[in-house]
Amino acid sequence: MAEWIVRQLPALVILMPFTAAPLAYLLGAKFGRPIALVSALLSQPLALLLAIRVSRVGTLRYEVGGWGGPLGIDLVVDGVAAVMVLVTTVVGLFVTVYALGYFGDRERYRFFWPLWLFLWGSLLALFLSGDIFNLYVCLELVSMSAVALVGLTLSREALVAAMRYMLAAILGSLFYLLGVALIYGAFGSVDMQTLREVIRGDTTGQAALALMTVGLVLKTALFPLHFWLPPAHSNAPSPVSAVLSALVVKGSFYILVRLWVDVAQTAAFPGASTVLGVLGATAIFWGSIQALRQERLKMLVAYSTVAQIGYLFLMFPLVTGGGPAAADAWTGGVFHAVSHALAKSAMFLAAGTVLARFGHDRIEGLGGLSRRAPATAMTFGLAGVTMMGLPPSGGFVAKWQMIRASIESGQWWWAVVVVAGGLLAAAYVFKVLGPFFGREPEAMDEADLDPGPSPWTMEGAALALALGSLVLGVLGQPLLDLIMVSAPALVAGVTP
Amino acid sequence: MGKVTPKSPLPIRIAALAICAGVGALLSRAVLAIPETESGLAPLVDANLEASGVKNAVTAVLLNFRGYDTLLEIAVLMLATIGVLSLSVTQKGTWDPIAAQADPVLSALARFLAPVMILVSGYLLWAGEHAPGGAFQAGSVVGAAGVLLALSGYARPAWISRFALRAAISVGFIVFIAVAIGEMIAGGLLLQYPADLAKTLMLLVETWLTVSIGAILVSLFIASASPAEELRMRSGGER
Amino acid sequence: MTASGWVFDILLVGTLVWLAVRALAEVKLFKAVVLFIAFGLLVALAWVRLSAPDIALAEAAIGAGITGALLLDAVGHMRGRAEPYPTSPDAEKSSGGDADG
Amino acid sequence: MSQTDLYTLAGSTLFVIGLYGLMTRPHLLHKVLALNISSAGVFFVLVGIARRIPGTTPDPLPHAMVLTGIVVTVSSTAFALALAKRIFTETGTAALDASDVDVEEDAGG
Amino acid sequence: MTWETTALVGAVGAPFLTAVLIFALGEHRDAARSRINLAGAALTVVAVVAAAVAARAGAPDAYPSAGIALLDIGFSLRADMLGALFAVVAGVLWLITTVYAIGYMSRASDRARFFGFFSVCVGSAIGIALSANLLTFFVFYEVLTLATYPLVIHSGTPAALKGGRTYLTYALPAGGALAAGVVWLNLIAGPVEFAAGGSLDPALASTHPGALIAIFALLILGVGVKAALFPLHGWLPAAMVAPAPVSSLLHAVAVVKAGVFGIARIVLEVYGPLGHELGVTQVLAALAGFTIIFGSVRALAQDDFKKRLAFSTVAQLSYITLGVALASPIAIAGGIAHLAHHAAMKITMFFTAGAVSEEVKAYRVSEFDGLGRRMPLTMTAFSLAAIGIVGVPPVAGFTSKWLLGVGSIDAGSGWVIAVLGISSVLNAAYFFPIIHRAWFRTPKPEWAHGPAAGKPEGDMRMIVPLVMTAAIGLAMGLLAGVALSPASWAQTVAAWEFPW
Repeated sequence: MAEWIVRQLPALVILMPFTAAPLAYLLGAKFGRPIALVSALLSQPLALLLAIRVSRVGTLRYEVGGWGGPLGIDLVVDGVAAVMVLVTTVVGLFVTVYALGYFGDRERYRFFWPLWLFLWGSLLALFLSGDIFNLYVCLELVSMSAVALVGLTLSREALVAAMRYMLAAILGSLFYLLGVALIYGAFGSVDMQTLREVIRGDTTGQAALALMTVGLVLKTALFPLHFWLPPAHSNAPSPVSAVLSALVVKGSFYILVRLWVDVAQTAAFPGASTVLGVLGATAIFWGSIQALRQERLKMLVAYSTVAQIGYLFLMFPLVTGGGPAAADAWTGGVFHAVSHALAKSAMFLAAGTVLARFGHDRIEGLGGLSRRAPATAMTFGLAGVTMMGLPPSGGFVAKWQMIRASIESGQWWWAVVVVAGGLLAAAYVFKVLGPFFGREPEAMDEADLDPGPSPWTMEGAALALALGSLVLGVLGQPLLDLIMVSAPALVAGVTP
Repeated sequence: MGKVTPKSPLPIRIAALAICAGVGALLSRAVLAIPETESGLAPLVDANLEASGVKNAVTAVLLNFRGYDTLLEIAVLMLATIGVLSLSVTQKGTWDPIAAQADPVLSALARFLAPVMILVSGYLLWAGEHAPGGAFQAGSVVGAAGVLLALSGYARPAWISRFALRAAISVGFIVFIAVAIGEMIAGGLLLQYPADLAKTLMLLVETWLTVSIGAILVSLFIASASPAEELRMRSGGER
Repeated sequence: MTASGWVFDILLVGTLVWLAVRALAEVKLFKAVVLFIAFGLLVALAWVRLSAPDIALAEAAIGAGITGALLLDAVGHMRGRAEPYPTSPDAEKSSGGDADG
Repeated sequence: MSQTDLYTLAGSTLFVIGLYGLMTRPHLLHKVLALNISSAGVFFVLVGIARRIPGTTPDPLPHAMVLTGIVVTVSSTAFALALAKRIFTETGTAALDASDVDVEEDAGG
Repeated sequence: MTWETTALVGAVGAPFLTAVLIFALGEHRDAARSRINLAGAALTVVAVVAAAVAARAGAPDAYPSAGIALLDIGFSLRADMLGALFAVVAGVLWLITTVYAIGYMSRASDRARFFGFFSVCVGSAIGIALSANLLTFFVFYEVLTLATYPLVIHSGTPAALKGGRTYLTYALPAGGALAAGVVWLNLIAGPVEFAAGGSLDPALASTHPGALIAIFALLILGVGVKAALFPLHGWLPAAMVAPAPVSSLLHAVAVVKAGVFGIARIVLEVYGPLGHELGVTQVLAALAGFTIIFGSVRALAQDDFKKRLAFSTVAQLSYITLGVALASPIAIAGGIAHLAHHAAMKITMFFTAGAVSEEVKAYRVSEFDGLGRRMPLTMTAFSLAAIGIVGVPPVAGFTSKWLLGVGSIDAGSGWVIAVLGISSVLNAAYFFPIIHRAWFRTPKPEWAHGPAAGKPEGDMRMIVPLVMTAAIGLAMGLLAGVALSPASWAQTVAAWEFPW
């Protein structure tokens, strides 16, 4: 049995939510809730086991259908994949627990459960896929479930936001699929491992990478293609916002990184990585400044996501040169994705608690929140530490590595961007924290409406995620090591 | 009441034109540069066709070599259905409201065509093993038949409960997953068909897929189709 | 490939492009959808030309059939309350003939 | 110029036409049409590629991909249309941007 | 784990654990919170004293340590003698302050938040004291930055929020500079552990002189804010909006001393002789000298009592900076000793400010006429502390100034004598008028007969602590020659810090 589990581990990880999802739909909301919880709980040991297994033996390759690439589809679990699965599973659990309290048994949200389980499974499938066409299907699954979840509230804003998101997502997928078509045409395979050997930066190869990059950048919402993100992430129900910002944008980014760093090894475009870096830096500034200008908490948090996505893209110029700088940029980038996932989901869940309790999320109306909802205020503050990149937080470890990579590779200006971005983040985090610690608003209407504390599961789940992002800053070393397990050749310093 | 202007402002159109020109140039250059010598995976598919259990290469790819894609694809279909249901005004996913729009000519045609289409889909399902066809084509035809029936005013038969409809929508995916897990339990990997059972299992999966695809396509239409009653009610209460 | 084959292919491709442009340029949504359905049917024909009968079958049923039905229903829904682009009869007259190409 | 070239070029053209339509046509229904046309363009590229070696049977892999793509496209289309209709029901317009509405109102009013 | 490492980890862990328990208890369980807080503080005192004992036993090269892997440096603690001194000061004063704060905050709101973050601050300060390397130091340093913010803005008034913003505007960019400096140094020199006499390879001075100077600037910029080094001092007076216990323990001891302690670590235990060779410590000394005069002059002009104390702190902190920047073991000993001495004296003064404002609502120096009659114990303690700061023997301040003066001659920097002299005159000029007013001016009628009959002069939970700290300050001066006094301790440390 144990041996069987170990052998089937990659498939089991994916099958868990994918089995639960249709059941949650078939059996309806009454059973959907327990099914989701059981699936979330059972996923934990599986993901943990997967991570342990990878750290012990290196890359796991699972040949779906027994054919093996390039004919069949392989699931590939290397260090970074295991890390992404782990973070998805952990965030997933807490979001599930939170959602149980948040949606209650309201009939209107009964579709949340199957949609969320499908999204969960799709993300795992995406992180484990070693086949660029299979990734297209995964992308579509992720987008479709994400869009459906955004629209769940059926408010006008949410519907329009979902539509905008949908159109951007489909267009992104089409760009990506075009790239896949060109790659298959020119290099005869869609299996990443095979492609790594044969892909070249010729006309078709370059065009394919360019198209796929545009598509994925659109889906990741990198500046200036971020237009769809703030409305979608801020108008979605809060557990959904949490998942979108924490995990969904990371999905397309993950594919981008796989393509560039792992498959094409950035050889195809010497200059393009700088372009991505510059766009990332612009995103940091633009997103932060927009966040500062927001009056609604969820909008602020959503723009913060736009900014934080920017950091991910600083990885590209830093990784291009190889060497120790590449390794630092790699761990820094992935670690940023992980800690941002925990912290941002915590923030959105905290915002959701506020919204659910007070019926609004206007920042100026939330004065004295630390008195009325101390756990939620604390959650926001702790998550803010990661946003700012201050120790002890996962964000700090990530930024440490990025600054290191910048200096190592002689591109010190990225270090300036990282530090300045942290300060801007501080500005928008404290724009919220200040009032939280301050006095109650003059007009106490909100307080009068205050129906009392939220279920402890909601506040607890959010706080747990925030604490998680903090713990990463001190106990993050095992994760840093895992990220480097079977890292791409460019990063690991192995000459291909 | 708002109106939608048919055109975007000129600057947007110019920018769009520039973007499209760039993408078009990049794309045309790239497709013309695709070498005519790269044979891709076709030889590999041919070499393994025997072992796949079916004779139609496309079916072999869809159900066996890349069966995992197909599994996820069914999930996409299910997701779309759930999404559409979550958006529908009634959120019930029933067939009833369409009946209001019955049309005698259409309904006569439907009464004749629907059984024929079901037969055709059965043929397509069976033929997919060695000739063009398969679950998707068969399912689409079932779906088309269902849509036709719905359009011509046939209400949901009373014996189809809401649960049964949900079951029809999800059965394809569930059977697919069950088969996949069964194969794992039997000692293989995910979706690794045992050689002697490959054909049978694939037909089993395809059959249920056909049912689901049909049900999903009909549901997509029905759930999304605006109930006439609802429409009348809403057009009365203008904003 | 034969010369007639070429002529057919080029005509087919040309018609496809023309239909695509027309469908997007057409201001009256019903017409646009009808043009699109025609486009879908010709796409199915093109799959036959490209020796892809599997796809042709699916395209005819799904691409043109189901998608067409869905689109028509959507047009109907929006008609149920208002004309697609212009929302009043006068407005339709003023912009109805404007084919944006 | 081969048949592959003809169809892949046609596919590219269709993709770009769809892209242009998506960017410039405000009506949601038009945007959905545009995406469908773009999808068809991508499928042409794929099926064209399947025939890139003259005189052989077409490569089944792109065919399978296109079949998957068609199913995905109809799913997204159905969902997008459902969204568009719901937006129309809720807001009385079928555009993303409220400004698109105002422009016409001024012109038509 | 040996008892040494247990003490080490316990010293840092106890305050954080206390904080967690306080947060978990919530707002309304005052008695339980007080008990836990006092128990936590007492436990911390035991732990830091034990750690100090262990440090002394292990000195100079077998200090107890504990750590985990993090990045390429490691997150590690070490109880050396320099760190133990600061840790003991912070721990002992925390226990006293806790008693004071329970009294002071008895009618305030948000007590759970207050005491929770207070404990976090103390834990970070002790963590800073016991950090084994720059990474660990930086981690605790930034935790301290953040945990101080809710305390500064505790009252929630617009003025408090503004003070908090000012504080962050200084502290956060400084953190960025510190981070950049630490990463950069780490890249050039490899993992940098603190070591007496400096840990950098002397060869680096010739291979990377420019980088080392830039890194030094970044690091000092980082810690200089908390050390209130001119021109980075602006936040300190603004932060006086905080409640008195915060000003007392944090703005006289934990936070600001964390800054100067950081300077000491960087100058003495990272750069060592390289600092002098590169010429950066001389610049630092000059800056410190200027800050001393500047702070004192500014203090003169303040009527607001707490602001006057704050500017005095600005000046006094630079004594410590000046001491460690001078290339002489005696001056270094003076600087380190002043870290403890100033703590005891200044906390007494801030306690006084809080007690006075709570009891008689006097906030300005000009309102202090005859206060000595009304609050005799309080003003006696204050006077004692003020005399010490001015540098009159036998109170502690004299000892450190004496060491500094001798050390400056030893280091060949005679100008420091002048600075010390001018500063002492200025100290006298801004403190003696307060003493004069309190004791020799005519009191308000209601103060003339002392506290109401049968009542103490104020909440005893506030009076007893300030008397205790004043006594400690006096004892530090009187017993400076005794082996375990801060002054002797500092001289022992300085001997290792300056082997060159």
